[in-house]
Amino acid sequence: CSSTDEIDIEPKELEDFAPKVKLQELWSVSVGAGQDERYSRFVPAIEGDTIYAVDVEGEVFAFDKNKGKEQWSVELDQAISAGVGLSARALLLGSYKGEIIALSKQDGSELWRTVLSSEVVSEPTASAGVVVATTNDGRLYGLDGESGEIKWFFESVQPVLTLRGTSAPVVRGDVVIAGFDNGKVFAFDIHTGLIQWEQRVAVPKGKTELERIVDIDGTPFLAGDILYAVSYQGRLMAFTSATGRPLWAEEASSVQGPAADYSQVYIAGEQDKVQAFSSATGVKVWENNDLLRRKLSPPAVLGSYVAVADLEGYLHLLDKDTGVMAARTSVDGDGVRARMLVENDILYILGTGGELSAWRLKPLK
Amino acid sequence: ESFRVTDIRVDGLQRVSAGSVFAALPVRIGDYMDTVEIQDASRALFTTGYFSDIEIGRDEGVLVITVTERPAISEIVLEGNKAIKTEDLMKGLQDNGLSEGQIFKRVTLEGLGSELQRQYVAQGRYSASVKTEVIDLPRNQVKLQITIDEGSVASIEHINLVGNTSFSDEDLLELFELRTTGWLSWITSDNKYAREKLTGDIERLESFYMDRGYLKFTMPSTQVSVSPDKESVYITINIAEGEVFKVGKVELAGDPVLPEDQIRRLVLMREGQTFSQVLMTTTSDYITKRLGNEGYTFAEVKGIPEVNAETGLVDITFFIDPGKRAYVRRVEFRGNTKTKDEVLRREMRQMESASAASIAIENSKVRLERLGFFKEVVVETKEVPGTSDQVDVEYTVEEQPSGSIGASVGFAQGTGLVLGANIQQNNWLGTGKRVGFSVNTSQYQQVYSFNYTDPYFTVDGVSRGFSVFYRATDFSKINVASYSTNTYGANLNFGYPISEVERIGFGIGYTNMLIETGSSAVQEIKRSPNLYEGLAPRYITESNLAILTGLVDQAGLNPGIGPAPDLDFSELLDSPENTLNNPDGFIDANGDQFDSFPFTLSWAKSTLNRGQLATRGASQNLSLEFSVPGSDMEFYKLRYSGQYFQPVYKDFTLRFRADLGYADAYGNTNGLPFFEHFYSGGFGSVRGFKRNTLGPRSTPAASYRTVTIGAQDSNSDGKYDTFDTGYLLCETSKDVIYKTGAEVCLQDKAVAQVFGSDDLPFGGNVLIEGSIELLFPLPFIEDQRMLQTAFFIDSGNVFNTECGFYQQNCFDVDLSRMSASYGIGLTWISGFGPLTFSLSRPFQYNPEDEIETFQFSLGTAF
Amino acid sequence: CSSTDDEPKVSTEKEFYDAAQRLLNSSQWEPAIRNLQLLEENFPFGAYAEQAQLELIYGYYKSNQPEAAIAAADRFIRLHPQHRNVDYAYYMKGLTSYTQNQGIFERFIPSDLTDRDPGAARESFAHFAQLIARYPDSQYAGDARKRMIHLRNILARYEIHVANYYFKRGAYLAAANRGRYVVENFQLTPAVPDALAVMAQGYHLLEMNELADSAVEILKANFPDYPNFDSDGNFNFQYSIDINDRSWLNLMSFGMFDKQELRGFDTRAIYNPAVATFDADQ
Amino acid sequence: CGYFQFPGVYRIYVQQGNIVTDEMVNQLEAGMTKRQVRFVLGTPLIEDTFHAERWDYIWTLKDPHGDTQKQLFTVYFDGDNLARFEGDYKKGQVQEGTDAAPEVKPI
Repeated sequence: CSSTDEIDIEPKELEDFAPKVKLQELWSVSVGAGQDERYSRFVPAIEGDTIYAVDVEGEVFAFDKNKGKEQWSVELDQAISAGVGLSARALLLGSYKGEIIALSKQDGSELWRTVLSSEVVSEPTASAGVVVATTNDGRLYGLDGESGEIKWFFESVQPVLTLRGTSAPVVRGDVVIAGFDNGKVFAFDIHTGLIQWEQRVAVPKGKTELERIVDIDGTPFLAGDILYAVSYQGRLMAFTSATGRPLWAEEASSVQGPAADYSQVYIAGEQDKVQAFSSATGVKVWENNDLLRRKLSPPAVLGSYVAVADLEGYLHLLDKDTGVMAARTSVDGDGVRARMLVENDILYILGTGGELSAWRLKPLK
Repeated sequence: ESFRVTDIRVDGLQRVSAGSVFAALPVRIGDYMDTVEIQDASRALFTTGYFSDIEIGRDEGVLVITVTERPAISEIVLEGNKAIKTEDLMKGLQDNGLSEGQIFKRVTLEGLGSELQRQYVAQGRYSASVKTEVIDLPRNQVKLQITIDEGSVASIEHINLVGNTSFSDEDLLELFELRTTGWLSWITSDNKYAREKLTGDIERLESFYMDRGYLKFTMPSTQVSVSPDKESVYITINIAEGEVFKVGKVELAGDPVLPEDQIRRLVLMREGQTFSQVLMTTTSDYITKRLGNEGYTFAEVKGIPEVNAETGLVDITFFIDPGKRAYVRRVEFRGNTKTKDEVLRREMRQMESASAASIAIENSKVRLERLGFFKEVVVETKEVPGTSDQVDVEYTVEEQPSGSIGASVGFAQGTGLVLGANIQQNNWLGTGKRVGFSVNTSQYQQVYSFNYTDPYFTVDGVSRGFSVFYRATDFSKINVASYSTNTYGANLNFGYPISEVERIGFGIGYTNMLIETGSSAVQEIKRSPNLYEGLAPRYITESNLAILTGLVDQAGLNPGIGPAPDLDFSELLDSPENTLNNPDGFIDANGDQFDSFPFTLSWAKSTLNRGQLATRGASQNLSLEFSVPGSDMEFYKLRYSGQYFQPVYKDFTLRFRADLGYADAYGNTNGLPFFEHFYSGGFGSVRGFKRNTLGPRSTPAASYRTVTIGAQDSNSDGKYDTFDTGYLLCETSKDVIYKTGAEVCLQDKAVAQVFGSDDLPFGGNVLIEGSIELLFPLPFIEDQRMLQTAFFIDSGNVFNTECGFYQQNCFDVDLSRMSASYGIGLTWISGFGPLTFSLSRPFQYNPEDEIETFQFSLGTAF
Repeated sequence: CSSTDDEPKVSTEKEFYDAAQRLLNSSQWEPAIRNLQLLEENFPFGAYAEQAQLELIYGYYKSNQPEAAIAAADRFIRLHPQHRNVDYAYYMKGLTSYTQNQGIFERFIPSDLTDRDPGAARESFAHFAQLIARYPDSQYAGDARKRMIHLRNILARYEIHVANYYFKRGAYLAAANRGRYVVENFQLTPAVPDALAVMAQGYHLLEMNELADSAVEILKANFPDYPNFDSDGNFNFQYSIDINDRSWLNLMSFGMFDKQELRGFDTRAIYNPAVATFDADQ
Repeated sequence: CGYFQFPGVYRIYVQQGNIVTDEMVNQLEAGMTKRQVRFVLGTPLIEDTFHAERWDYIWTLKDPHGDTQKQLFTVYFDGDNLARFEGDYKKGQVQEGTDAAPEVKPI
């Protein structure tokens, strides 16, 4: 590798543009101290009319989804590294000391707590009565939803150097799917942990351990029964979620998970280029270079736009078909790096500074 | 078709010599060549890597080889490298055959570029990039341009310990060399990730747990992850502590050679005690050392723990394998290019052709270091080839200047300009003998002295030395009472060891001393005031003097009226013999010429680890000097000085020093001679004060005040021109402080005028000094062995058991009167001898002490 | 071979070379070295290149940069293994390390160098040996051989000094073995007679008379004039270990000066007159 | 040596030579090869140049007052095999080193 071109490190400046749509803030509220330099990524969780959120100092909140009014909050005096996951009965949190904590949805009181082998850095989830979570040492755990007892765990072979963070598991019925730091995606039977199928998304290449990083740190995206997963310095791939048969694969690199709608898959790709690929053939449809090196959050599909937030806390909307900038507003001064939730056309964002806000599209006059 | 080679000609050679081409060619003159062999030949030449193009042709029988050489490298330019020094890079290049004047090979350059990249990544510089360019130059030469952008080293954002229940994160992270970014990180750069440091930290963590009984402690996995922008590193260490194990039975197995109880005494682990790995390994070391002392240098001792999970106990068996009894065949020395072999060999406690004793080998190393001739001593035992039980012991030394040598034109505080040559060499011509001679002329002193000591007069270390000296001193010049002494003398001394670390010594000498006192000699030396010779003692009171001066003035007012009448006020006089009854000075009592025969007895014990700039151990010496009865001066001086080093933390050491002295006269000498007084202040005693200025002051000289008590007008011009003088009598006494210019007036005693120079330090017969120093290594200095820096607190003073009535600053022994200062000092062993600086601030001192914040001196180590 | 007889390059290269010669002859080593380096860089394959490299070695040696001189010599040997005067490079490697430790100290103050560590001179032995092995008839072989002999004599005498000390210390077996080491490893050196005497004396003091007698016989056979033999030829064991006859200084100063030493074994005056301290510089 | 001795001068023990114990001697049998003898007795410190046919295992210890204990054990070879052996040797445990137990440092 005789020379790599001069890599310019500073995030690209934002240019102005003619907005095509307006973003209206329904409500915003502050969730404790937010996150810290330990690079955790907190995602809010929605069930019914309540939205739950947590901060790094262990303060758990439940707000009304429509008005943002606080219903209850509880103080766990310990550091929290991941949350909020939902199971049938409980809220699920992960801690830096490697614990999975289940809290009651009504008042946040603790139901059970289990110690795993390493810190939990992505939100646990659950299905069919089994709670699943990935830990920093490359393992996926299956716990009994009632008692929290460890039913099974799978251990992946870890490369010497990985990217910070792990992909959160994705569940569908009796199947749990997760991406690992070795660039592979595995699907397991959620009850027994037996591998249903496994696929390699990226092949490590290059001489130094840096060039050989192929983490899948973004949570894979399930659209219907198609699963999209993207790795760092590797590929974006689409599989059938049941059998894991690869449909197509495209060169791509992203540290965040993909998002998809019925026709296209969107990622915050290499150098934070926002890219769209056809979900049927994988051919790249468009690529937006306005937000280079702005450490983008995972994209989210909102109406006919793709939403993505950056390190300075700006929320950008790009036109789904053309990739052209459509709207921009400021959401959380400390930036946004976690996944954003979309539920019946309302976008819920939990920023790194702890700002939880809900947004809706409003057409220009 | 093949043909016979009659000659071989090589064309196009530039840098490469024909010899190396012929050496590479698989064909010789006289062989048969065909196309296949031609291919072999060209392939052989290609593999040399020297040539970019080879053609082999034929000119009848002559094999013609035309080559074009690969370009030679004329210059290599390296830019942008900071973390890896240019020399290391150049050396790396040289090792792979890429250096100026060499043949340039592109493949090695490529390989090297990625090798450099790999090195940077290994150092945690993840965003580094290496660019190599080859620029062609005329005359088939190339220039290599390597530009490096090192990027910044990833700094550690977070170290997370998972699974530590018995110890807090803080306690455990304290063991780590790697730290998250703290406010000191910009100097220590402890927040920079490096894999070796992490492995070191993990080992320390493991032994921390093993030392506290967590025998089943394991670390299932450790993750190092990096942020996408490659600037921060996150380290997660997952621990499974397991429970604490207690010691069960302790067994000895194998051949303990020594009786079991002797070995048992060295076992540090007791039943029921929490298991500790460090105690186990230390026990094995002690037993191995003990066997080493018995001659079994090849002994091996291993402690094997057997864990019993149910009982939570661990039984330990020490397997002792003494190996064969070892013998030392030869003891060899390397590096002593100036010091004689015997000087090192006589310090040896390990003999040749004798059984090896590890403690003897180690002691010999310490004895060599204690000589002070070597900066460093390294000992190595090598097995003698062909034998399984013989070793050679090799001591490698690095010599250092051991004394101060050379003419010293210098300036030192207190002594002014010092001219002259002085050589004090403790390793004279490498013979280990201490020789010193000095010719020193300075403002206050002319010194000619010669001293010679042979530390090994006998093979057991009986030392014999002698010295002769002549010294003329003018004390007034170095802030000591105004007199000067001219002494000469000689001294013979012997000393010998009474144990491995203790020596006693004794010496007999002769000194002749002559004291000259100036007119303004202080009262303690020569009594003053004295009545003038030849002046009859007549006194006048102050009031009568007032009347008399009035008459004299009046007479002088109108000169023209004829001769002024003679004034004679004898009836006003008062003639009692009235002088200040000042005590006798030393000279008055004892005269000024002394012959004495000082006899000295000394005891010294030193366990210091190094001859100069020691950092461990302690040293004390006690000496008694007394003049043999019958000498003119009969006095004794007892002197103790000791120092002790206590290592405190890493390479910080505390040094405690004490100096005590008591001296007094005996027999018919009634007071300790003033020239034998102790002095204090300045270097080597209490820094921050001028040299020798602490303690009692002398009383300046004084003389009686003479006034006119009669007047005559001899030439009858109406003005008095001859006067009679007498002494003034004091009527009401004033306070008595002997200060220059002051008047000392005691009721109905003659008034004395103080004229000697102000009160000068005079020393005393009791010396008490002590200091505490914190030795610390100077940052950024590699070679610490020649340099010692320290924060210090010095305190000390000189007292006098009998103070003169008028002496200032003179107290009997009273610790609240100690003067003290704190500051920082530095000693550097230079080629010319120890160079010392100190910056100090007194925080407790007596009114008369003279302060001096910056001091330096050449030749005396404090 | 027949391909390097091309005519001298344009004058500048010759000028460089001549300038360097002048500087070398007027012993201005630093400028000469710089000159030679420039010559080699600018005309790396001129006629003078190889000669310049040789003189560079000499320049470094004379300007007291031993490491640089040895490095330059190694480079020359690597580049031109079959050069006609590559033996000079081998010789210079030996000579440089031989004289490395002789600072001004040793030259002015005549001191006995045989009882100190010869320092770097030990390596010169290997370098000289390499020269003699590869080029036995090189013009430098003679001088190299002489220096090796001198070095061997110094090392042998060193052993005897140590033996003398061990007699003083009373470690007779150590002394005897030092003697044996010389007899077995340093044959033909002037120290051999002393070594035999040391063995005899050591065994005698260990009361192993059989071994002592055999050593005396061999000594008498080879060195009958050894001082310890009295008029009728038997070895006086008392001779070397009693106090040497007291020098006048010692007598005058009632034993104060010139300490009374065991005479010890040192017959250099008899068996080693030829070797003056070898003048290191030609 | 010549002049008066200073009282109480500290002199060191001077030990020389190999230690031979009864244990070792009991393992010796005539006819053993030189290698076997060397294995049993250890390397002799006297292998005289002029007496290749004998090895001497001498042991001396000179105490500070100057009196010396001495033991000599000699083995004779006929070619490469042990012919005979004679001399005195130590009985039982041999202890001569100092018992300098280093001080114990608490953790």
